[in-house]
Amino acid sequence: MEQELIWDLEQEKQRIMVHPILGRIEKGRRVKFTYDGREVEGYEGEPIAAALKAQGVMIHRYTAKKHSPRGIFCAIGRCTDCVMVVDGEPNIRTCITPLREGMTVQTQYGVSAEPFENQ
Amino acid sequence: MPLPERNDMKRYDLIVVGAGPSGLSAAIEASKRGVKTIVFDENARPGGQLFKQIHKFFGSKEHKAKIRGFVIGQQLLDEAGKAGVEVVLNATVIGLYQDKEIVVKTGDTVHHYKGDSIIIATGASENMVTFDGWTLPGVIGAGAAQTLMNLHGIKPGKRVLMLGSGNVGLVVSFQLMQAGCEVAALVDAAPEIGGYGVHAAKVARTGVPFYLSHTIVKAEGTDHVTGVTIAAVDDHFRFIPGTEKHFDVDTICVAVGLSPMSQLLKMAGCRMSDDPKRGGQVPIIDGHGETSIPGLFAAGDVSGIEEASSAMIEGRQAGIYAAEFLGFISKTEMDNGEEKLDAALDGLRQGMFAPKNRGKNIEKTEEGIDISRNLLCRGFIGDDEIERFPGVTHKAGVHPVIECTQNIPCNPCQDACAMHCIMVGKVITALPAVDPSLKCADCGMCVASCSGQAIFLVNEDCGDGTATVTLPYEFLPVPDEGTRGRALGRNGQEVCDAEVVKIRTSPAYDHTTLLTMSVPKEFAMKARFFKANA
Amino acid sequence: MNTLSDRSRDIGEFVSQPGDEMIICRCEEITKGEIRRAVHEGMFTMTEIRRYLRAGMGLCQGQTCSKLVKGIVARELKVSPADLEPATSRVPMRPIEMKVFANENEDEDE
Amino acid sequence: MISYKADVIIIGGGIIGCATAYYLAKNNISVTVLEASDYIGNGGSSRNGGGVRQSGRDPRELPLVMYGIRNLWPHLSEEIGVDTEYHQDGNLRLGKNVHHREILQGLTDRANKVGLDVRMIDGDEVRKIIPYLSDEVTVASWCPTDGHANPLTTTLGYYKTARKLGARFYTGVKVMELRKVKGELRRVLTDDGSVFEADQIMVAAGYESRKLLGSVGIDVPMTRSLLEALVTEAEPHMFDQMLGTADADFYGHQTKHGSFVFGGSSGFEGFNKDNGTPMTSSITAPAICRGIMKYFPDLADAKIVRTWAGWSDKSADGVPVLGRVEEVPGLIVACAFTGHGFGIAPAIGDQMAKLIMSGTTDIDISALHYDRFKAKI
Repeated sequence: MEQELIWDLEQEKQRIMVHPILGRIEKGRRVKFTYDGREVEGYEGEPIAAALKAQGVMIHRYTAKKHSPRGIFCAIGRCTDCVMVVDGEPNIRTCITPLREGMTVQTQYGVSAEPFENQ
Repeated sequence: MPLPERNDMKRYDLIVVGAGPSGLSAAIEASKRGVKTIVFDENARPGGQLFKQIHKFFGSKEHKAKIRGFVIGQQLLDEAGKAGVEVVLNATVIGLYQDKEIVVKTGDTVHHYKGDSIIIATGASENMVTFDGWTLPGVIGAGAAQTLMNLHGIKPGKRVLMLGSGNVGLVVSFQLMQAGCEVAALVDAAPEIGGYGVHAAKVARTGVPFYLSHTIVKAEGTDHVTGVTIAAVDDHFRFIPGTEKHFDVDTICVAVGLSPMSQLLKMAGCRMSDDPKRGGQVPIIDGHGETSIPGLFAAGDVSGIEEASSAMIEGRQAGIYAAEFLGFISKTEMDNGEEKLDAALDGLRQGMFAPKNRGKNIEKTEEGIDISRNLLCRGFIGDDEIERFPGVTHKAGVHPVIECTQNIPCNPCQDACAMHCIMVGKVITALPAVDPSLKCADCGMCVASCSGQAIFLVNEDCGDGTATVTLPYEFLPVPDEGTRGRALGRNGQEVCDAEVVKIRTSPAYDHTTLLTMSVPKEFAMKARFFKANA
Repeated sequence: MNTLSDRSRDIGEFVSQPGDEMIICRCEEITKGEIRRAVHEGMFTMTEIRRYLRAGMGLCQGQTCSKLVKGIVARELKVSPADLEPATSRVPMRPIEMKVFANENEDEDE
Repeated sequence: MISYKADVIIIGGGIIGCATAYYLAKNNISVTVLEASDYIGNGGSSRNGGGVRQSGRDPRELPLVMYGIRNLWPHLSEEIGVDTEYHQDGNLRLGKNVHHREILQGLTDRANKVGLDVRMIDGDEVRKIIPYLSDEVTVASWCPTDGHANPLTTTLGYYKTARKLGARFYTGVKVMELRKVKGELRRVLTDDGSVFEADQIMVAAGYESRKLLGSVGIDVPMTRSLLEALVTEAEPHMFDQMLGTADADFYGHQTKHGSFVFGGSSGFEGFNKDNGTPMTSSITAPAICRGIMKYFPDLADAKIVRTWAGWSDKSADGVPVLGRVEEVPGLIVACAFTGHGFGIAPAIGDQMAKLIMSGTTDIDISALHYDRFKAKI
């Protein structure tokens, strides 16, 4: 069972390169997108949340009332805890929204991309 | 009166909502009988839970036993394709209205469809349990972990604590290790393991500690999970002071049961009942899966939580019932179709974990053997208990040792042994017995075919003071032959030094590597896992 | 009349307990204490709790919290959860943009 | 067969019944409220668009709602111990063409005649108040003292406080019949054989009132229509006004929570069917969305999280039936609010309690008397 790693970027440690049962995990094209203003990369078609998790991103939003951090919880589009502002639209469920080239993904503060202090 | 300008409503003989195991199976059986069928599924890929289940299924050959979930999913897709079933993906059914009308969102459009009959097969979603810090990023459902690993190829975390010892908690713990994550512990407030003993055993022997009668006190971390504290609970589930234990983890998986996603049925006005045995809010259905609304059926987990295998059979039945309801087949044709499926379904609903036995305190196996208490309370069979089971025999040379001690409907091991050393018999919940008089060919097929990874090939005395133990190994990296390390016992503790003497892989083993290690012969009946030296 | 009919039924005064601060409805950030207090203020059913506190009215429409809320309300009323009515479910099953919900073009056959 | 005694029995646990119960209990009157469904405020009270408005109302009911907005709404939150989320930031009724202008002008003139400050404004003025409105809006009627509130918390607030003051509420109790004793209305018979007795009995059960009143020979001519509404996800704050349109394609407001609640119509309200409980039809929500987007292009991306339906008790002449029924001493009637019973409810509760306690009301309600329905010629 050969075990060749495609690439070894430090922040990609969260990705499973070769799985003992599923073998090599095929991915779409590698694409660029922006996360909170920074340019990052992921694979086209994988959920936005997966691309972010590969970068070690855990916090997707801060809640409206208590400003508490939230992230992936159900990963199947039910609990809406993983919502972020995508291309300017808030409350987008990132665990089921496929990543596209050039998407702008922003941490959501309450219901907007503006941090609480300037809301 | 402004009449909305909308031309004809698209109408189908049968609409199936959900392209998972039960939905696809229903569509197949109906289409095979001439019913014009369309299936809608909100996900990008069909197959529902099947494509997240990478373990080999239980049951008998007709239940597709020893085949991995996602392979069954693919087979189901091929079968649906051949049967001419139209499957529409990324199609969210946002409403089930009166007159069996649904509104489906695809892309940025909504479409109205009506079905002369509708089968709801929307499955289940995960239950939640609250503890201090449960809303922190890093606390996820076990199903969520499965989705991330097996569907998206992402590790849910580096070091994980699993809460819940039902089949999902056990299976996902194993899958976390397969994905390269470390499982710090498996915790459950219940005093006994909820899932299959074999699933627990294959986790325990890798060294994962089990903490039953424990639950989470607090998930630590300000922005995301950085640790967790558990503590023992009394039989009223109250914490016992002084029993706190801390683990440094970045992820907590919650596997505390599933609830049927029966909202569409409730919305349509079906009579519902809140049945804890079935997992919560379920439609009241007759023997045919028909709800209180004629022509509206429910199949699979949405009408009662069971395994994917039963969901597929229920789906096939619902497809046949719908075909009869629509007049495509006669009542007698329906009944003939049913017999085989009823028997198959009934076959699955036997044994210690059958719905009818839920909550019962089972002391002895069907064979009258005391069950392994240690397995239930600590996740592994005690050294003093293993000898009393029919799968454990002793003889010179290599022979199978089957550590399968609970009556579950499963018999692939019987068919795997060409030399007929292994016997389950007609009742597939019987414990597999080994006939020591027959010669074992050391082919390894039984080890690879066991869905519960409970079969080992042991040569208790190679003549030079050593013994060999061949075990199923489904992790990466696979150690090379000659690798030195430690052998772990059923309880995951190190028992002795060990050396890998043989590694066998073969398509017939379906991604289960057979690892043979040499150990001092006195540990032949203790050494059950291998850990290479760091 | 069932056990929940008489809204003057004595269920005792609201007494705060440890754990009242626990968030139960994750979308609307409703705590266990708020739910318990509402029961003692007369909200004996899931529907009244939802309308009074918004628990179950958030983006996920109660899919995550309704079972938890039901357990808390049942315990406070000293009845079994099965005695409480199920959370109502309504269209849409998932949040849907207004422009999509409005876009019923039935003509193109995909 | 159990028998219960109270000073007053109110049939119907909606906002009208709960408000009346509150204003009675506040004055130590023992009152029992009987609700047929399992939930308090389960009818129109929790399904309406939350408008607290005067503009657009029939002059016969305008004095009551003006009284409520002047005297009751402003301090209602403190009084009933909930956040009613009452906003008095005005009501805009929007129009786009000459036809709409005529409708709005008619409503404005009618209201001015009874002293309501409401006036016509043009598109630019409208967009000064709400910049998000589309340029196609050319005219609106503007009533600065109108507003909106949260019907759910307000209804349950009245219930909570009345209950705390000793009012008794029974849910899941269906009243089958009213019964006179020696010429005066005394008894209420329920579906499980119980009998409730009181000196005065108020019927506030929406459309169901018609059948009940029939059991003592009184008929309120009303039909029912199934109205539908929807609510969006929470959005950043956009505006505080209550909205409606000349064409009645939609009405609603943005709540304190940030979500938008909008009602609207498919044109089939009088013909919709349900399956035992109010249920939406598959064509209405899309129609409401189209209606909203014509006026609010910016809301196109707002996600709908829920839609619902509710029966409205439509009276023959569009205004409620209110007050004493002389032929049946002891009977008080308060029903047929025709879809706009929320904003007026505090005033109704206050005045019906006064009527029950003293036999008189501060506001003249004779125009809403039960026997006003005459043949057209």
